[in-house]
Amino acid sequence: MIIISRNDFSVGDVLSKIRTSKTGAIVSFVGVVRGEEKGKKLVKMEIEAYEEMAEKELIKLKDHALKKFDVQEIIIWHRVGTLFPGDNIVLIAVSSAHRKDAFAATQFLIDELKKVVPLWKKEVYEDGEEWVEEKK
Amino acid sequence: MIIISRNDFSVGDVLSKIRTSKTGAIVSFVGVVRGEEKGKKLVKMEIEAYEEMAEKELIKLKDHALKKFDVQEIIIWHRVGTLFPGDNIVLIAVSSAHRKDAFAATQFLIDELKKVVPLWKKEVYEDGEEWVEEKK
Amino acid sequence: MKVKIKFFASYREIVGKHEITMDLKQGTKLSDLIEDLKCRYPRLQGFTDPIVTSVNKKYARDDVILNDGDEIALLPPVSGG
Amino acid sequence: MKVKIKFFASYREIVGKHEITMDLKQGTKLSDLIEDLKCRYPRLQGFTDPIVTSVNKKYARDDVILNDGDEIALLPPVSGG
Repeated sequence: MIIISRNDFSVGDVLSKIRTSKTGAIVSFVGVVRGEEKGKKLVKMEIEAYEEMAEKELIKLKDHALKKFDVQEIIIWHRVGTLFPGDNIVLIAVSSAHRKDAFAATQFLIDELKKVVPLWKKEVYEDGEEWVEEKK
Repeated sequence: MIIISRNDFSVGDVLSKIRTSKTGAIVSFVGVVRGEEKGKKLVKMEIEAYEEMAEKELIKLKDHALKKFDVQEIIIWHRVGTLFPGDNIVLIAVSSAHRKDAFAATQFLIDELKKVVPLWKKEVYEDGEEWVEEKK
Repeated sequence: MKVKIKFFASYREIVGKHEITMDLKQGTKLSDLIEDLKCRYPRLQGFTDPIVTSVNKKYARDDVILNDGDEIALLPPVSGG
Repeated sequence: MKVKIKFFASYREIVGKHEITMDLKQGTKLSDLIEDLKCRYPRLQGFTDPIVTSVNKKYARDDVILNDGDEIALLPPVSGG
């Protein structure tokens, strides 16, 4: 399941959806808006997406991970719009028979998402704003 | 927070407890009773603990992880008693500013838990039962 | 032929629009279009070089030849997650 | 002096009890007690060698000298998580 939405997710609900009869491990990653960046207090974050392309790229990523790792189900939920400190940004959840596969796939997915999916975060401070650039 | 209990956990509730104002990443691991082991259908699982010692060992583990990794909060919830396929066994959740630390700490905690905490799982099949031994 | 060009994030702010339409000669390469856009919107220059683009929602190479109805997008360095 | 001995999981099943109390001579080492238990419950032998134990809820070395009131536990290979 791939979702790009203004809406927040419930981690509990999402995790219940990726359980199969052979699931032994579920790993999840939640990205959260930090209240502080480089010592400055964050007012809010704006997330912009090229939605149709981001969805395609996320589906490609998911399919890649399903081939590369011995995992069962993958859910990626990325929020867009205006978020505030403490808000959820993204959820990646992976089920597998054995834990190593779910850990490896979850890390792969968030690393790749940050490199290839057309999503952009702008940090808004009291005294200015800035588009985030991932360190390469 | 360290909990050893017959009761199930709500992942959503637990994750909401480990958020701090500087949290940017939350990683969680859920261990689940597999419906099948080595091709045999599992009827149920019995989990036994040396509870007072397991609690001490889990607290030590948590303190060790808080020193070893740059993480903020850690929750470990391990269930005991009779569980059935699909039931949750254990939840480990870690918050951090940056994701690499939470991933590393979560993996460390589950790996160590399986080595040192006095907990035992018995798998019950239709035609017999077996105490689980972790591969070394 | 007509193409649609989308701008996102910092590029959208530079251009001041989310989307424009342009008339191009048959056989125009993506790289020609990008050069043209850099002339129109000089602040696109020197930002990230080369500018990453997509054609019809797929990452594209600069030497691709554009077709009527293509949807091109200029993509600043992504930062999701 | 009196000590309490707890058995868990497969050891509990072998012994048929979760806990026993034993009277020991002053100066008894943990290793002496373990040998004694292996005689009483031969199926404890050859299971895992050496048997992992705790004294007062901490993992213990075989050469530790026991004290009155100690709580010893015999711990099969753990398998939580």
